[in-house]
Parts: sequence; C-alpha cells; structure tokens
Amino acid sequence: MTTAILATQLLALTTGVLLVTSVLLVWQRSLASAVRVLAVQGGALALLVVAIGLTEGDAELFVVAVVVLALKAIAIPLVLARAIRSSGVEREDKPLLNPTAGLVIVALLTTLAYLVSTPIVAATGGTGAGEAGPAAFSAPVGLTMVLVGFLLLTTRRRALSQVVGFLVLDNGIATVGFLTAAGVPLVVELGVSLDVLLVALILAVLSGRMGALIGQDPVSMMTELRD
Amino acid sequence: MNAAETAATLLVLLLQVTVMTALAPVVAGITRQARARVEGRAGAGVFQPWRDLRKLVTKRPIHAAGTSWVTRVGPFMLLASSFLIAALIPLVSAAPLPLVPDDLFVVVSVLLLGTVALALLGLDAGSAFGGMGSSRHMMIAALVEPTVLMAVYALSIPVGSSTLSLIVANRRDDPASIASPAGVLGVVALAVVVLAETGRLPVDNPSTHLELTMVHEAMILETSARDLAQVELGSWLRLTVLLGLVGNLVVPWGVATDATPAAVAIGIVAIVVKIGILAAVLGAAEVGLAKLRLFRVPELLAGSFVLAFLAVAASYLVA
Amino acid sequence: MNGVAGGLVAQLLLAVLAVVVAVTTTGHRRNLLAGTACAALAAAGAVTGGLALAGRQGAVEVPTTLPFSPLVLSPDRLGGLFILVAGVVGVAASVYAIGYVHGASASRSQWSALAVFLLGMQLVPAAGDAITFLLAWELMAAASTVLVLADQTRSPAAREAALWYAIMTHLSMVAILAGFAVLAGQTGGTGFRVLANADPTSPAVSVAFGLLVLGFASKAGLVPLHVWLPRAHPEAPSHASALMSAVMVKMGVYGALLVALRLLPGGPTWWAVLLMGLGGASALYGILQAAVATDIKRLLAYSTSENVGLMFLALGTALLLRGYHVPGAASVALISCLLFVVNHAAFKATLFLGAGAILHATGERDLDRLGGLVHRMPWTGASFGVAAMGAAALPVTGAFVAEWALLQALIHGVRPGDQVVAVTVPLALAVIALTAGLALLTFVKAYGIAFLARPRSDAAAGAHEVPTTMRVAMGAGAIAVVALGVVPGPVAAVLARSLGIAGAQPIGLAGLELTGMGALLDPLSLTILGLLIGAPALLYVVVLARRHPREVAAPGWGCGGIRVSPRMQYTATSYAEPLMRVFDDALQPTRDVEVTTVADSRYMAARVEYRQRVDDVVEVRAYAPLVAAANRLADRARGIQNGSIHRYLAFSFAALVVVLLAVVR
Amino acid sequence: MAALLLIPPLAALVFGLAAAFVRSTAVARLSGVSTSAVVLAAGIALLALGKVPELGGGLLRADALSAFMLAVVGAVGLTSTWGGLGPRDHGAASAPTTGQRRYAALVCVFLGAMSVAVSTDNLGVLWVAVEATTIATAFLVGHQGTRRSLEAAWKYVVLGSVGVAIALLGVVLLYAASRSAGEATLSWVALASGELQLDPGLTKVAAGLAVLGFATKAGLAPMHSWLPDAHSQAPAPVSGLMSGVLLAVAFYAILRIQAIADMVLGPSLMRGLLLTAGLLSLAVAAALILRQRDYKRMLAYSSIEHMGLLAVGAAIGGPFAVAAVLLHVLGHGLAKATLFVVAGRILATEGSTRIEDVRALLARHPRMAVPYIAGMAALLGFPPFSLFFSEVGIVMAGWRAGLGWAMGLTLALLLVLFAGLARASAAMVLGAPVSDAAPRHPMHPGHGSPEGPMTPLVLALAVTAVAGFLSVPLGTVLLRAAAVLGS
Repeated sequence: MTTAILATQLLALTTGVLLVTSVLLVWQRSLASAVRVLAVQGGALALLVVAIGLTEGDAELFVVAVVVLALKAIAIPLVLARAIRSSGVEREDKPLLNPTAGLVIVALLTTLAYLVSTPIVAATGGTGAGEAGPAAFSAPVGLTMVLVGFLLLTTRRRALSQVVGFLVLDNGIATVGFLTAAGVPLVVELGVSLDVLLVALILAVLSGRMGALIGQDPVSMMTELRD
Repeated sequence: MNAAETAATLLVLLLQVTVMTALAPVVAGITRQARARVEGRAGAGVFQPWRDLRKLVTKRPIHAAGTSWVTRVGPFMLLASSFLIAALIPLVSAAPLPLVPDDLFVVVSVLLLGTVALALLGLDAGSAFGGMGSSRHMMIAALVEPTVLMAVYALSIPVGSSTLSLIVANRRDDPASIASPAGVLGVVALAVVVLAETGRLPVDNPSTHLELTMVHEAMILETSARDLAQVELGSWLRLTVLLGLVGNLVVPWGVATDATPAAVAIGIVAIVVKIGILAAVLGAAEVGLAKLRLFRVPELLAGSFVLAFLAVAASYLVA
Repeated sequence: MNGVAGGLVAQLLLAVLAVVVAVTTTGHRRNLLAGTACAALAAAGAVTGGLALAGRQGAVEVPTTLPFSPLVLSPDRLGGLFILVAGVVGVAASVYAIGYVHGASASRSQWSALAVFLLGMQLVPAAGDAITFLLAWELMAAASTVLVLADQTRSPAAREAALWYAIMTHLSMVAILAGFAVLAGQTGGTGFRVLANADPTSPAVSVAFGLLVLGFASKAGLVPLHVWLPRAHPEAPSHASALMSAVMVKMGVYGALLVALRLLPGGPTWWAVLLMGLGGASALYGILQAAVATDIKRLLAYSTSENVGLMFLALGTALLLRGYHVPGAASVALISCLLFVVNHAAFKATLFLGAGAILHATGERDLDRLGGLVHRMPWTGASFGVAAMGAAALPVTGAFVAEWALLQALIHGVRPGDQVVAVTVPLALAVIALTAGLALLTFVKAYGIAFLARPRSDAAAGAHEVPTTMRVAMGAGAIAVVALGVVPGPVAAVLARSLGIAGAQPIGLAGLELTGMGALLDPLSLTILGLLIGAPALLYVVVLARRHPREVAAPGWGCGGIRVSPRMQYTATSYAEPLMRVFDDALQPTRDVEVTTVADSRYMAARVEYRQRVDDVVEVRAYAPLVAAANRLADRARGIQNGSIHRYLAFSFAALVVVLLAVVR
Repeated sequence: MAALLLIPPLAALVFGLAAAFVRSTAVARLSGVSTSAVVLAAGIALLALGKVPELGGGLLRADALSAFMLAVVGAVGLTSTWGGLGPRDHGAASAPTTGQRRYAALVCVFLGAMSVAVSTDNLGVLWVAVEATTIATAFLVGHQGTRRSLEAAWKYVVLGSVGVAIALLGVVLLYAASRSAGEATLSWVALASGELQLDPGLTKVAAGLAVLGFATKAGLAPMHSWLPDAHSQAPAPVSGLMSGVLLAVAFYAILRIQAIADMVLGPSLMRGLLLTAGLLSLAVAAALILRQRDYKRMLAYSSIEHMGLLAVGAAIGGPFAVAAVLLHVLGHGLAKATLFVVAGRILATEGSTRIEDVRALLARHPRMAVPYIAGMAALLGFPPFSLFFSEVGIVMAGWRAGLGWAMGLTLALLLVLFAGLARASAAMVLGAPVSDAAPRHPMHPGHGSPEGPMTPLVLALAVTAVAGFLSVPLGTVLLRAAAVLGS
C-alpha cells in the first residue's frame, strides 16, 4: 500500500523532472550545464524505472534501473563532458532558433504530444499500475521529450548539442517504453542501451575529429556535400 | 465483252490516238494563229508547227557534254506518255478497253510520268537554266496535284466512280449535273489545272525568249532536232487531249458509245470541232493575259483548289 | 513442334550463333561469317513469317519468374506478314552489310547488335501477349540504339542522335506498357486473347487506346513524335537505317493494327479521326521537310515519316468507314494500308541502301556536293532510280497501286449528309494529293541532283561502283519494287487474306480488282497498251537515229558564256528554293547573306555568301522549351540537397509531425 | 538444421575477429568475401530446406522471406566485396595497416548485423540489428578520413540514428499494444498472426512511427537526405553493400511492419504512407538526377528511385506485387553493387567523381565501360535483365489494384529518370579519347585500384539476366516469401 503511494509519488516527481529538464535544455545555452541537466534527466529516468518496478513488483526492472543509471546518468554525460573540454566549445551561441521562440514551439509540441497520446493512453491505461494508473497517463511526457529532442537536433549548431538532442530523444523513447509497457524485454533493453552508448561514442569521436579538421562550429560549416 | 468487240475498241483507240497526234500541231498552230490575228498580225498559218516538226526530224541532234540516258530516252518517254493519255481519255469514243479502264487517277499518274521525264531532261544537261526550269516545273506540278485530284474527286462523286467514260456518259444522260454547282466548279478547277499543266499563260509563257522567265522552254534549251520534235509533239498532244477532255466534260454530246463507223465518224468530227474552238478561244484569251510572277502562281492554284474543294462540299450537300 | 514453332526456335538459335560468330571472329572474316549468319537468321524469319502468313499455327512458350501467364510466341497471319517483311529486308540488309561495313561499323558490338536487332524485329509481330511484345520491343530498341552509335567516337551528332532516339523510344515503351497495363487491369490478363475482352466503349479503354497510339506513333515516327527519326537514320550505318526505316517503324504500324483490329475493334469515331489526323499531319510535314532537305539520308528519313503517315491515314479511314458501315471501302482502305507497308519496305530499303552506296563511294551525304553519279555508278543509279519512282508513287510501281487503292476507298466511302465523313474524307484526299505532288518533286530532286548533271565536288567526280554484295542487295530491292507494282492482284489478295477480309482479287494479267466498287487496275495491260501505241513512234525514232547519229557539243547554253562551271548548276538547295518560298511560314528557314565588298568601293562585292538552314519547327518550338524547362526545374530542385544537416533534419521532423497528425486522425 | 541460423552471425563474428587481430593481408582481404559466401550459402540452404527453423524463442527464425533476404545479402555482399578486391600486389605485401584491418572487420560486422536483422522473429532484435548496421557503417563511410567523408559520416549517423530511434518508439508502442492485449511480445509471428486483439488506435500510431523510422534507413524521401552523401563518400564496396542490401534490409523491416498493420487496420494506412513516400522518392530522384554532376551521387539517387519503386510496389500489395518487389530487390541489389564497384574503379583511374571529368570510357577503358553499360541497362529495365520483369509486374499489378493514377505518375517519373541517367551515362561512356589520357585530378589515397576481378561482375549481371526466366526455383521461392507476408 505504502509502496503504491510511494510509487505514484515517485512517478509524478520523476515525470515532472523529465519534462522540466527537457524544457531547460531548450532554454539552456552553455554546453557544460546542458550536459549536467542531461545527467539529471538520466537519473530521473532511472528513478522512474524504480517507481515502475515498485508498482509492477518486477525485480528485473531494478536491474534495468541500474543499467539506465550507469549509462544515462553517468557514462554518457562523462563522455560528453570530456568531448566538450577537448573541443573547447562551451557555448551554443546564435542557435537557429532564439530561446523564446524555442520555448513557444516546445509548448506547441507538448500539446501535439498530448494529442497523439490519447490512443496510447486509451489502450494502455488499464495496465499502467494496477488501476488506470498514473503511469500511462504520463506517457505524453515521453512523447514530448522525443519531440523536444528532435527540435534540439534541428535547431542546434554545435555538434555536441546535437548529440544532447539525440540523447533527449532517446530518453523520451525509453520513458514512453517504461510508462506504457514497463520497458521492453531485458535482452532488447540491453541491446538498445549498448547501441545508444555506441552511437553516443561515435558521435563524440566524430565531432572531435571534425573539430580538429574543420574547426569551430563544424556542423553548419558542413555543406561541402551538396548538389 | 468478246474478242471481236475488244479488237474493235482497240482499233477505235488507235484511230483516236492517230487523229489526236495529227491534230496536236494544228492545235498549237490554231492558238498561235488566233493570237496573231487578235494582235493584228498575219500569222504563220495553222500548219506552221507541222512544218517545224518536219524540219526538226531531218536535223542532226546535238547534246551537251556529260549528259546521260535521260537525254536520249526522256523525250520519247514524254511522247509515249502523251500517246497513252490520248488513248485512255474518252475523246472520240467512250467505250473503254476491258482491262484498261480510263480511270482518271491512272490518267493523272501517266501525265505525271511525262512531267517527270521532262523535269529530268531539264536537269540532265547540267546547265543553270535547265535546273531552274525543272525546279519551277516540279513546284507547279506538285501544287497542281491536289487540285487535279480534288477536281477528279468532285467529278467522280455523282457517278460513284473515277472512270472517265462513265463520268462523261453520266453527264450526257443527265445534263442537269453539268450545270450543277459541283459540276461547274469541278470543270472550272480542271480547266485552270490544264492551263498550268500544259504551261500556258498565265502560268508560263510559251512564246518567251527571256531565259529567266522560262519554265517549259528552259528545260528544253539543250534538246535539239528529233529530241526537240518529240518533246514539242508530246507537249502539244497533252494540250490537245486535255482540251478535248474539258470539251467532252462541258459538252458531252457526240462522243461515240460503240464502234460503228458512223458513230466513230461523228465522234471524230465532234471532238475536232470542240478542240478547235477551245484552242482558238485559248489563243485569243491569252492576248489579254500577262504571265504571273512565279510566286503568285501558288495563289492561282490555291484558288482553283478552293473551287474544287467547294465542288466536293457541294456534291456532298446535294448528292 | 511444327513449322512455325520450329522457325521461331531456329531464329533464337541463329541469333545466338550470329552473336557468337561476331564476337569470336575478326577482320574481314567476321564480316563474311557474321553477315551470313545474320542473313540466315533473317531468312529463318522470312520462312516463319511465310508459314504464319499461310495460316499455319504454332507457338513457343517461355516461362517467367513472376506469375505472369508464360511468354507466348504465336504469330497470326497479320504478324506473319510483318515477320516476312522483316525477314526479307533483313536478308538484303545483311548481305549488303557484308560489303558495306568497315571500321567502326564492322566491330563486334555492331554485328552482334545487328543480330539482336533482327531477332527483336522478327519477334515483335510473333508475340502472343503483352509482356512478350514489350520484351521483343525493348530488344529491338536497345539493339538499334547500339547501331545508331556505330560512329560515336568520331561523330558527336551520332551521340546526340542516339540520346534522342533512346529517350523517344523509351517514351514509346512506357506509353505502350501503360496502355497494356490499363487493358490488363480491365480484363485481368496479359494475353492478347484476354486483352481483346476489354469493352472499347468504356473511358478507361479509351485512355488505353490513347496511350498505345502515343507509344506506337512515337516508334513509327509520326509528327510530332518524329524528332528522333531525322537524327537517327542519317547517323546509323546505311544497312541499319534501311532496317530501321523499312521495318522497325513498321512495327509501330503493326502495333496500331494490332490494337485497332485485334484488341479493340469497334471503338468510338474519334479514334479513327485521331489516327487520320496524326497520319495526315505527318504525311504533309514529313514530305515538306523531305522536299527541302539536302542531306540525302535526312531526306529519306523524313519521307519515311510521310509514308508512315499515309499508312495511319489509311488505317484511320478504314476505321472511320467501318464505323459508318461501309465495309467494302473500309476493307480497301485496310488493304491499301498494308500495300503501303509492303511497298514502302521495298523502296525505302533500296533507297537507303543506295544512299549507303553513295556514302561508300563518295563519303558524301550532302546532295549539294553530288552529281553525275549515273555514269560512275550505273548499278546504284539504276536501283536508286527505280526505287525513287516507287517513292514518288509513279506507275508501274507498287506504291502507285497502294495510293490508287486508298483514293478509290475514299471515293467509294462517300456517305452523303454525314458531317464527319464530309469533312474528313475531302481533307484526307487533299492531304494525299499534296503529299503525292511533293513526293514527286522530292524524288526527282533526289535522283536528278545526285545522279544526273555534272559532279559538284571532286568526291563525286572520283566515285566508284560498289562491291558485288551491295549491288546484289540493291538490285533485288529494285526488282521487288517493280514486281510488287506489276502483279498487284495476287499481292493484294494475300494481304486481304492476312486480315481475313474480302475486297481485293486478281484480274486479267495479275491485275487488281477492288470487288464491290467496280474499280480495276492492271499495270501489265496498261504497259502493253502503252508499248503497242508507242511502238510506231519508237520505230520511227530508231530509224532517225540510224540516219542522223548524235554528236556531242560544248557545254550547254550559258547565255553566250563559254565556260560554264559545275558550280553554276542548280543544287538541291536551289532546286527546292521556290517551294521553300511558298511554304516559308510552315518551314521557317533561317537565312543569312554575307556580302564582303572590295576595299575601295562598297558597291563592288568581292564575294557574296548565302547560308540557309531549315530546322525542324516542331523540335524548335515544342521540344527545346520542354527540355529547357525541365533543366531549370532540376536546377532549382538542387535546393533540396543544399548540404545543411539542419534542413535535412527539418525534413525528417516535418515528416514525423505529419505522420503523427495523420495517425491520430 | 536450426544451427543453420547461427552460421551467418557466427561466421561474421569469427572472420571479423580474425580480420581485426590476425596481422595477415590475406585474411584482411578475404574475410569479407568469405563471410558473404557463407551467408549466401546459408540462405540458399535454408531456401532449399524449405522449413522454418527457430532458435532461442524466436530470437533467430528464418521463414522463406528471411531466407530469401539472407541469400540476397550474401549474393550482393559477395559481388561488392569480391569485386572490391584490388589486385594482390596492390596493397603492401607486408602486414595490413590498422585502417585496413578495422575496415575488413567492420565489413564483417556489417554483414553479420544485416543477416541477423533479416533472420530474427523479434522486432526488438531486428531494431537492434538495424541500428548496429548504422554503427558498423559509420566508420566505413568515414573511412577516408577526409573532411568530406567525415561530413558524410556525421550526417549519416545523426539522421540515421534519429530515424531508427523513431522506429524504436514504434516498436516499443507495438510492445505496449501487445501487452495491453494480454500477452506482452515482440514476436512478429505472434503480432502478425491476428490472434492478439491489438488496439487499432495504438497500433496505428506504432506502425506509423515504425515505418517512418525504418523508411529513413531505407532511404525513402523525405528522410533520404543522408543517402547521397554517405553512398558517394563510402569506399566502393561499402557503397555497393549499403545501396544494394542495407536499404533493402530496412525495407524488409517495413514489409514486416506492414503485415502487422494490415492485419489489424486493413491496408489503407500503409498504402497511403508507402505510396506517398514512394512517389515522393521517385520525384526527388528524378529532379536531382536530371542535372546530376557526380556519378556516385547519381547512383545513390538511382537507389532512392528504386526504393521508391519498391515502396509503390509494397503499397499495391498482393502476392503478385510483393513477388515483383522481391525480385526487384534481388535485381537491383546485384546491378547496383556491380555499378558501384565499377564506379570505384573509374574513380581510381580518373581521380574524380565529377561526370564531366570522365570521358570516352568505352574507347579508353572498355573493361570498365562494358560492365558499366550492362549494369546501367539492367538498372534502366532493359530485358533480359530481371528488373524489366519486376517493373512491368509492379505496373501491371498497380493498375489491376486500381492505382492507375499512381502508376501513370510512376511511369512518367521513370521516363524522366531514364532521360537523366541515359544523358549522364552517354556523357561518360561515349566519345573520342582526348589527347591527355592522364587523370585531371591527383589520385586520392584509398580509392582502391582501377584493376579488379571481372568474374564477380559477370556473375552478378548473368544472374540478373537469367533471374527473370526462372519460374522454378526462383518463382516458387518468391511466391512462398510473399505468402509469408500473408498477402
């Protein structure tokens, strides 16, 4: 009983944090702090998994939680931080979208997310946590994160802030997964996590090389390949 | 149609050809004489062309270097084609041979054989004027073609056949069709075409001596003696025969329908008279005409084409 | 396995053999062996066609991976006729090629392409279903493209021509595929027997008809889809252009016949009018361009588009009259269509082979630089002359018979009071007439300028007669031209049987009688009559000739000028000049006169230079703008791919949002 | 029997490790070839056996469709890797450099990932494998290490991973749907069987997202943007593999998703999405090929074109169309691989990928020009190559399915594409050899060698040529594979 209440509290808390962090990232300009925010988001995600584990009473999920924590809250942020330091770029100056407009768009995207989630919630609502639990109802948060991540990717000039965007997007997907289906089978989960890690690594490496080869602000300089 | 009749028809045809051949130079003479008289000259008499021919055949042909078989054979081709037309068209008698009906399309195509022979003759000598005449000649021929066929078409619709003898017979049996708009327009168009085909004014001036205005004359500049004689006779024969055709279309009476001597005799007289009158009229009329600029000729032909087309349209509406 | 099937298989095997021979042998031996193999392949085709024309049935089936109905080769009588034509011309062309090819045109690829080309042309009319038809069609297209490219290393024109040709022929393929697909969609099958179940009155089928006509018209070189023809024919080696012009474009006609008679009989009237319009336009435009052309092969190419136009005109007339229940006249129109097909194959093949001989002997295609060849190339001159008579539809060639039959059909197809007929038939007649007249001028020019008069260039002056194989091929062609004209009766009877219709039967000395309209034409009797009448005069002329032999004089009359140089002669350009002026608006030639005066007086011209070029109006007015527009569009489209990853991401993002909205609805 | 399923991934693993750690030129050269050969053999064996082996609860499972795709992967892989081998003396006879070894190893991993992707029943695993191909190819694209190749790699990874991530979202939602339907599973068999009562609304969202994601990897417009860059910058064999099969593998995923969606929702949704994407791809390809200046990019766009055609075919649906689509996958894979290999050799001789720098190939380098022409003819759908049949089949099926307007549009675009490809190819192949036969541009490093074995090219083209006439065994296989998709 108490665990159930605890779980619902935790759910509410974590989903809130996830949403806020995403919005922060849109507003945020300093890369370093962006990575910190990202780490926080990873932690929140891990907590979310724990919460769902409690509601589901499913031990496997705690393992997953550990994995998520290790990966999204620690490993990847570290990689990114190192990359930032080596690249020497610490601010996302003049993004393609000024923060205000960005935030407005975020609002729009959120509404879109809620719109889209209606069938999801309707279908999975029964299975979130016993009764029509809060889990499924907060599925829109995950979708919002996906869309926000995409927005970041599309509007950021810095290679690394694009990586951040990608990771937010990925977190969003994970969130949706956990909220609607208590996560995918462990095998798949591990594979996915591995892939994400590798992609993050590759992107970090590539951005490093590009920084070395092309210099500051490589992403928007990269228009050699064109028709 | 049994063998005897076929033989008789054949005889009549040969007679017709002979008569026309004899008549052809005279027709040329008549036109010149009529012209001379209208212009107030005495004229050389209607038999002068015959005398010219007789003189030509006794001469020795000379031809330019580098000429080919065309120069040798061409004149005869022209003459032969004229002979054939003279045989095909119902002038004296309207009784065709069983296997060689006087189909107007065939007649036209044989006519074209002669035209081509003449054009090649003009090109063969390799002189500037020959080519010029040939080119103009062919252009006119090309533009005449539609009018001819359209006129033929107009004439054949009421009969439902392009066989001349039937057309003539039909017009004789039903004089109304002569005066019918289709009939009139068709004949007029045909008449214009005949002028163009035979190189008369206003399309071509047969009596010019200025090379640059020549069409027919330019092509035969290089021919001489018997070659010239053949060409001239051939052209005159054409004129004669076509005049005869027009005559028979306008006044289809007197044409023999069978091979009896009497009918044939009447036929001969009738046709000679018709052609004679037409020739005289033609000669007299040419006095009042000036040669058109070469590039006005298409307009004339277009005009006659329109007439023929109207004739067709009319025949659709009335028939 | 009966005769037809055996013949089909034999063709496949011989084609393989020919390719193998062409690839393995070298040098002059290759020409001999490969040429023989190709001739054998074509002969096999001719035999197969003959059997099929005689009514023998036979089929070869080939499996396919996809669950189509298996590919069927089973020629009917009509198909047999076209196979026969293809085979006969193929034999002539192959024999000719043995002596003709040299250098680039004697390469492995060229000989192999020739074999495949022959095979393709002989398989198209044998196809029993849409897929097979398209397959053979594409073989034909690909191989002929290779043939056009024979001289590609040296002539940029050949490359350009091949590109135009490839694109236009692919257009035809695409259109035909679409048309068949529509029919297949209607009937649920690809076999011709199944496709024939489509209901001609439904709009979908009308669409199919339009597409198919588009495809076949572009292959047949009808205006305005003819643009490839005057480019490809001159550039291809002459035996190839002979095949393309005499046979390949006929496949377009075959397709039209297939659609109009076998697949979709009894369509609405406007189908007929469409065909007549296309045909008439091509006939006029083609012959006009031919009349003013100076490149002899270009001239022949345009005249091809004229003749095909006449064929479509005849077909359209037949459909129209059939629609108005004038079966007799309709059959005659159809027969005249096939007469055109056969005769055009004969004379156009001969003409192209002749042009090739001229090219071979002088290296010139430009009439303005030829002349006097009749003395140096008597064989070529004779064959070309006879074929030219055929092209001008003069008696006693077969083309004249075809034209005569068509005119008869028009006369007897009169239905008083009906507007459509009252408008179309006279127009058709006028078109045919003008075409005939211009054709006369065109071929008098072609023969007269090239073979008569005095040589206009050293190349022409130094010409030599061509090897035996070439002469044999041309001679055979010339004989065919006359033979078809002298015995039109049996020929027409066979053609009528190939269509399963009455309306023509032999009469008199192999003459042709159009039953049911009391019209008959017996060229042989006509000739005899002519000789009979001409005999006395001839006799007299001969007597005169013995009495006064000819003597050669100095050059011809030059207004008293003594030295008359060959450059004073009329050229092809000047020969067509009056016509050019008459049709100035239709042809829109570009002329420029350049006068350079002597230094001290601007009234005394040192030299005057006159240049005149006739571009294809259709190409300039219709195609050039199209191509330009497409290029502009493509250049603008580059913006899609401007290299900015943000733009790319934006595309994906937009797609995501759109899909989300789509799935939520 | 079921062990057959393990062979391809294991082979990839073994040869990959060998290539990575054994310092031998021979191993580095032949690892890719051997892997492809094994995959091909396994695929054919599975087809021949005709059963449906399963392993690890559907982690690995090969029905006829999977087996066919496995065979295609093997065949195209063989063509690309074997054709990509330079002459033996070319690479230094000493131990291969790190770069060479990494390259060889990654190729093996790439092949392995693809074979796993096509031979699993678990959508999750399928996703992981597809993403793995991205990871493997990222470095292969960036192999040259030049600025351009880095740029291409970056765009490829970012756009590719994002797209595939969206696909993951779709898969996850499908899982959710199955869970709410009572039995949480990612097994395609279970999902497509129709026994689970999947919620239509949710399935709709899930399928839409999944298709969108995999379409990115399949190079369908408007998510195609990464493709021309990646294909033009990757070394020739890799371009051949990516263009020939990677796209097809992603498309295979779409086919699987489509089967599920059609089962739950009926064909309308997928038909709409695929038709839009397909026609859009054809249009984009047509627009950008018409004035293309770079022949590798031209080939890449032609891949987009053919993917579009496949999408249209899939949209039509039905056994006939699907069979045609699969045949097209085979034909396009082989022809395109051949062309990319040839393109690599051309690049090595001319030192430039600009069309205007390549002239008179036929006269100067017939050994490159002839296979190029043949491959291009196959790509343009000339008989006897099988693409002729598959294109005709798709068009016919489309009209029968009442999609005449789409087919008309498709054919029109195909005509434009023909014009563009023909123009460019003619410019490269034809003409007279210019006086200076030397390449106008300095040779870049690592462009491979102008020489190379002809056998794989000849084999590939020969297979493409006869593939249209094999009602047995190929025809039956195609029908079996189509039957798997329940159509």
